[in-house]
Amino acid sequence: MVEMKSISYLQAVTEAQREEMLANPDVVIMGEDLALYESDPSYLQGANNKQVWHTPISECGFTGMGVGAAMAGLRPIVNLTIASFVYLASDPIINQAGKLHYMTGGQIKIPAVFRAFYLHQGSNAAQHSDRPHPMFMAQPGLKIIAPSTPSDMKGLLKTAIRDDDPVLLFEDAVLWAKKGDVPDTDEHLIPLGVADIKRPGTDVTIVTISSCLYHGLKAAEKLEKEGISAEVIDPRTLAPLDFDTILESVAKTGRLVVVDNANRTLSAASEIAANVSENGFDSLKKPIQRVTTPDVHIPFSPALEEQFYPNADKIVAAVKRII
Amino acid sequence: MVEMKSISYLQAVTEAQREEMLANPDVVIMGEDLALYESDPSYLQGANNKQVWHTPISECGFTGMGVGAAMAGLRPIVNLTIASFVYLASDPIINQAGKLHYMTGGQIKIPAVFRAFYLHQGSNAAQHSDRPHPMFMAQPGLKIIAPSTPSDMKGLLKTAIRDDDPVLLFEDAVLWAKKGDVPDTDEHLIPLGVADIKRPGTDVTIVTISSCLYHGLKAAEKLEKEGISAEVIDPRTLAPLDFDTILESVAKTGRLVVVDNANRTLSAASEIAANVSENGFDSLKKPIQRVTTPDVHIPFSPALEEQFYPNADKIVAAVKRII
Amino acid sequence: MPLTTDQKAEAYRRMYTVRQFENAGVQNIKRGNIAGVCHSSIGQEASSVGACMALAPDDYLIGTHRSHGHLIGKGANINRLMAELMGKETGVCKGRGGEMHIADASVGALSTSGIVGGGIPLALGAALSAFVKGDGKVALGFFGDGASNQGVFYESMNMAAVWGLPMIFLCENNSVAAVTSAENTHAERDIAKRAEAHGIPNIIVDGQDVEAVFDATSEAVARARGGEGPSLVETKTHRFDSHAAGLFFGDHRSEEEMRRVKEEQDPVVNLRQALKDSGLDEGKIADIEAGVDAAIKEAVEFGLSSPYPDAERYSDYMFATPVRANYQDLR
Amino acid sequence: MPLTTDQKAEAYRRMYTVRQFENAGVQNIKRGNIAGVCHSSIGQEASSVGACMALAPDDYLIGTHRSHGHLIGKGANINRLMAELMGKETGVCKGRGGEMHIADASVGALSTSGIVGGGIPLALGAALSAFVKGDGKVALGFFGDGASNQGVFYESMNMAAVWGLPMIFLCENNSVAAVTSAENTHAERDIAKRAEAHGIPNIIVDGQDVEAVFDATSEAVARARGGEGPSLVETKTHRFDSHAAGLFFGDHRSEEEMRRVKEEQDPVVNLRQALKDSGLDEGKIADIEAGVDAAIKEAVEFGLSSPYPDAERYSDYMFATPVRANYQDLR
Ligand SMILES: Cc1ncc(C[n+]2csc(CCOP(=O)(O)OP(=O)(O)O)c2C)c(N)n1
Ligand SMILES: Cc1ncc(C[n+]2csc(CCOP(=O)(O)OP(=O)(O)O)c2C)c(N)n1
Ligand SMILES: [Mg+2]
Ligand SMILES: [Mg+2]
Repeated sequence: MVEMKSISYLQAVTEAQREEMLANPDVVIMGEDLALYESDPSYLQGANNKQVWHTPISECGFTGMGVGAAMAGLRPIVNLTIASFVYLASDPIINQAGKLHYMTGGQIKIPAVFRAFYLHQGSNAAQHSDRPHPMFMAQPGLKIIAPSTPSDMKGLLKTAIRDDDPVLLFEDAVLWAKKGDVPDTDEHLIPLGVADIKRPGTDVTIVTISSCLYHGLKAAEKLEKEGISAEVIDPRTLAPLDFDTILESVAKTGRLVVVDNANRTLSAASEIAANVSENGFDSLKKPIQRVTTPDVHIPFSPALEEQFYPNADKIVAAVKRII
Repeated sequence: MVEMKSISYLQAVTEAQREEMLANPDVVIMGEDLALYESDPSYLQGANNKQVWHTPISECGFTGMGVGAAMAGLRPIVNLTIASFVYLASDPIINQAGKLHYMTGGQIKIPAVFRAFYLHQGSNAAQHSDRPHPMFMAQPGLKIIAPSTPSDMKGLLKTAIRDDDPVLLFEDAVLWAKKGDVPDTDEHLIPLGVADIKRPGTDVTIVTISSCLYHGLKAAEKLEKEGISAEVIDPRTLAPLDFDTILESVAKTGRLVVVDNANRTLSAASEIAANVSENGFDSLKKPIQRVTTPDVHIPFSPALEEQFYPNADKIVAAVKRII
Repeated sequence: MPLTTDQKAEAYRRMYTVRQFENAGVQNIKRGNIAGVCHSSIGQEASSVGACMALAPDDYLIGTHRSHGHLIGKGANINRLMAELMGKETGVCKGRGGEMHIADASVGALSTSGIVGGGIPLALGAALSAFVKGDGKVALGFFGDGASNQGVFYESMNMAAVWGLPMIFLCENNSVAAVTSAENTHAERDIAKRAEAHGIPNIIVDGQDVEAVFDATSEAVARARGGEGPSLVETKTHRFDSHAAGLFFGDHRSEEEMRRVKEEQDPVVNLRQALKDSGLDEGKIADIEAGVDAAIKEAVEFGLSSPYPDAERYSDYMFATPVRANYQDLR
Repeated sequence: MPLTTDQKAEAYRRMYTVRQFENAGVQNIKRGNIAGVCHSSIGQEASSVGACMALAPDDYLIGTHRSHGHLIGKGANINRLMAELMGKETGVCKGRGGEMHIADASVGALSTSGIVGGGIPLALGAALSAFVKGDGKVALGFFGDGASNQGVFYESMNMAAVWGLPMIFLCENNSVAAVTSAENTHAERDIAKRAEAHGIPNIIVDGQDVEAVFDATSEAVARARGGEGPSLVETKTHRFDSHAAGLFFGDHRSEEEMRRVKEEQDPVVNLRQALKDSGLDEGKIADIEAGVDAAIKEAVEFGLSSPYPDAERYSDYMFATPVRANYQDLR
């Protein structure tokens, strides 16, 4: 059996990248200030390291370059750093990376990974705090992962790097220091598109996106004390979304709370709610509850920001509204 | 009483812009190949016309310019032409236009309109056929209109140009030649955020986005012949969305079909479904049905494309699934 | 380095093919055999073919919305190209891409961008790949004067220059973008100047002269292949027709002006004359033309007689490795 | 045109204010009175203040993530600025914007962009407004060497040049972007060169010399106000501290190098000396400093004693004209 070791979420990112780069010279990484976004950046160093490209501040250009490199046989990891900057790079991701396999009738593959992290929380204010995964979920042709644990991060990111389609990785910077057990092997791979039931339960289904998992688990503990058994599901992959696992759970519990740090309107929570209201309606005993941030920009002032995000109490309250 | 006159949908755009430009020298228009997107471009002509800016192909730059011009007292109409190009301009729209009123604590207003049209249908293929309104609905701070009739177009666009916040206008090029009656006055204004019940009914609510209205109306006619009374609602404004009118209708009918030309995942239809499943659950007798394009790129070949979009038959079928 | 007579004849064959392919495209738009529009490159054949002939077969090429000539110049199969314009399953992109979005990976033509300017950083990426793999390839990115106003053009030039990537920026400057004159959108009309700011070797050539284009591009290719980094070649050229057949856009250029340009600066006619002047006999030229005419006729027939894609296969090629098919819902 | 002694004294007052404001900011980060980080502009005071002093009070200014000095240079109220850094309701942006996103419309400082490069086209738009309205204003957009690699910079230069808009592109080139040296990201280190490609008048000046910056910017402003269109001014300057206090980013610049730069090229110290050399007596200088010190102390106290925004007012300012409030849902 494979040994386990405890590493942080950011370490999982670094290990996945480093291992895949060592294993395959076609894996290259590009972006600004790369060293800042690694648990240990030493593997990026070395002059003439053709696997590492420290780019100018040219998000649209270097993302397009990553797409072109993928078309020509490399496996680039394009680090867009803070997720609020993805809009600048959205054209090459959406119009080129996402579409070219289809538009070329399958001639061209785009095995690229686009990294971006949520920098919400901590007074980073509106131009640095977006959680824009929904806008990419709305775009066909993209795969999207949003892991919540070191193990999921490492396993999914390694799979993503080896995948022949464009994959977006949304990291939650809140989790960077979070530790967890990860199988101690270079072949720890988790398939895309498979949700994980992080805690089984019978009375209510709580689906959590990214770091919201921990609020969901805490809420489940609180609810347990009151005799309510919550099942906590982390989709892990946002595109394609594993609705089967969610619908199965709702078939059992009849109640659904979806938790997402995105703004409410057209959040991942919205899509899950829409899908279940369409395909799981007959199981539903009560209205679906979305727990999200409001449709308001993230304010700078800590006095205002604190209340914005989902937390265990809000989830408990949502569950109680439908129990 | 105000006389009516029959004009086309594109004429409504042109009239709204021309009237507002004549009435207010601060209203300026900017974009590429402007003359192509007017029913009669003559009003744009004249050397030294400081209200008209024929821009280079620099979507990000001239959109940012429009935002800055709005911050400094103009009321720009930024024509991004084909909606598939909005990604290039998404950073200034989302990070600047949408956020600066909030981020400056109300010091700065951004009275700008961003025009874009859907060029789906007619073999324009994946890089020219997007219907990307959902990605902007997911962004706080933006108002969005998507009118379906000449009257709604003129009234909403004029309101938008006079509005002190950034407004996105999504035109449906399929409707450009469509004629309809419009009040013959320079003061035809329709408030933002108010849905219109295009056809009253009692058995099922059909909410349609933009040109889908006409499919909805045709479906309603077909259904009527079978004794099913459909209420057809056009939200007209996508942000903020008038959920009150939709929820009221569903309270009456207990059944909801939402029709949107966007890709299914995180379409406007998804948000409406999510909201109703949350706030109108007790009225719902049957699962909500979304009728959308699939999560697939728009193919070039007419043989493939034809089947992609919502139409009356698909709506009728959706209604029958829940009647 | 002057072209040999054989090379010139080959250039003529390709240019004449482009010309007749475009003519056939426009004709089949009118006949309703092609859905959408046709962005003809008539007038620009010397620029497209001259640049492509400077490339090796497996060098990379990224094109634009006006790329029939680029792909033909690079050696793409015209049957499959024509079938693509007609939206057929036998099309080079299986009918999924269409007229504006062709690609033929078998000749290194990785993609053409319907998003103006969007292809430039893709070509840069292909150059990066060649550099990383050390496989000796170079990448050539075509773009127009209109596209040169997109920020990614500068971003790409800067990166190409910083890293010395084997990239050729090939600007086909026909002075017009859709219906807009470059006069109104370019502070400086010479795009080559913009390469200066990044220290990139650049040259302006007569885009109606295939030899001039070939020479300049060959030098750029040699620099790229020799590890000397990127270059920019600007071809001053003329688009003879309107923006696209099937649309009805006029532009600022007068009929008078266009008549003169077509008369004096037709690259196909002029090369034909040059071939004769250099001693190639009329019969050889006529043979080339007859061969091309037959090939075009065959291409049109191939396209017309090919089947459309099966409507049920609409979601094929969404992913190289599909995971689960949430998206398959047409109801 | 040399600055008068009075102007120099005023420049010193502003530069010393910037210095002490930044010091106070960093200190209050350490004390936990400011959430987030502080992008100090220490070392760049001559550049910021010299440029701003060339502007009229109602000219437009758009800043960057490092804009405390720009706003102070333009005359913003430092109490409200400091309160903004502290996230207080009395802040110039009511605590909503914060350290990186300040604005003071009352002095023409319309916004500062946390998106690197994003402010450049906004400044262009302000220049367009001045041009359309014919109100005689000009717009100045600050940006860094890092930002100069964003495509919108070029797009904006081209448009400014095509239309002759009254815009000053003010590049503060401190040779570093976050932790990345410009050496690795710029094919050509002189940003001014990039203006050439668009025919825009440009100049490189010593950014540690407030007079040089003021002169160059004044000329650019005169051109803009006189209808002669845009200019670019590049100030070669030095960021003394790390990217931002509160983060712990090192960069490539050695301690040794930074010690020397600070010793030889401190714009505040050097201007102080120049003032003395030009005959202003030590007492006058001390008075200025005492006045500033007191004002900074007051600003900090004002910030500390001000209330935080009322948590319930979190959605205020979402819209200038709110329509319906779907968004008010914190549950
Ligand atoms: C990003 C983007 N903006 C606008 C368009 C619409 N458009 C298509 S072709 C074209 C003109 C392009 O001009 P140029 O680059 O000079 O190429 P040419 O057509 O002359 O070959 C425009 C504006 C587009 N396809 N993509
Ligand atoms: C679009 C974007 N990309 C990246 C960043 C992260 N970032 C913030 S400041 C900075 C460096 C900017 O360098 P420069 O423009 O030279 O300004 P300086 O910090 O030197 O004043 C970077 C990369 C950002 N804020 N926005
Ligand atoms: Mg052109
Ligand atoms: Mg810098």
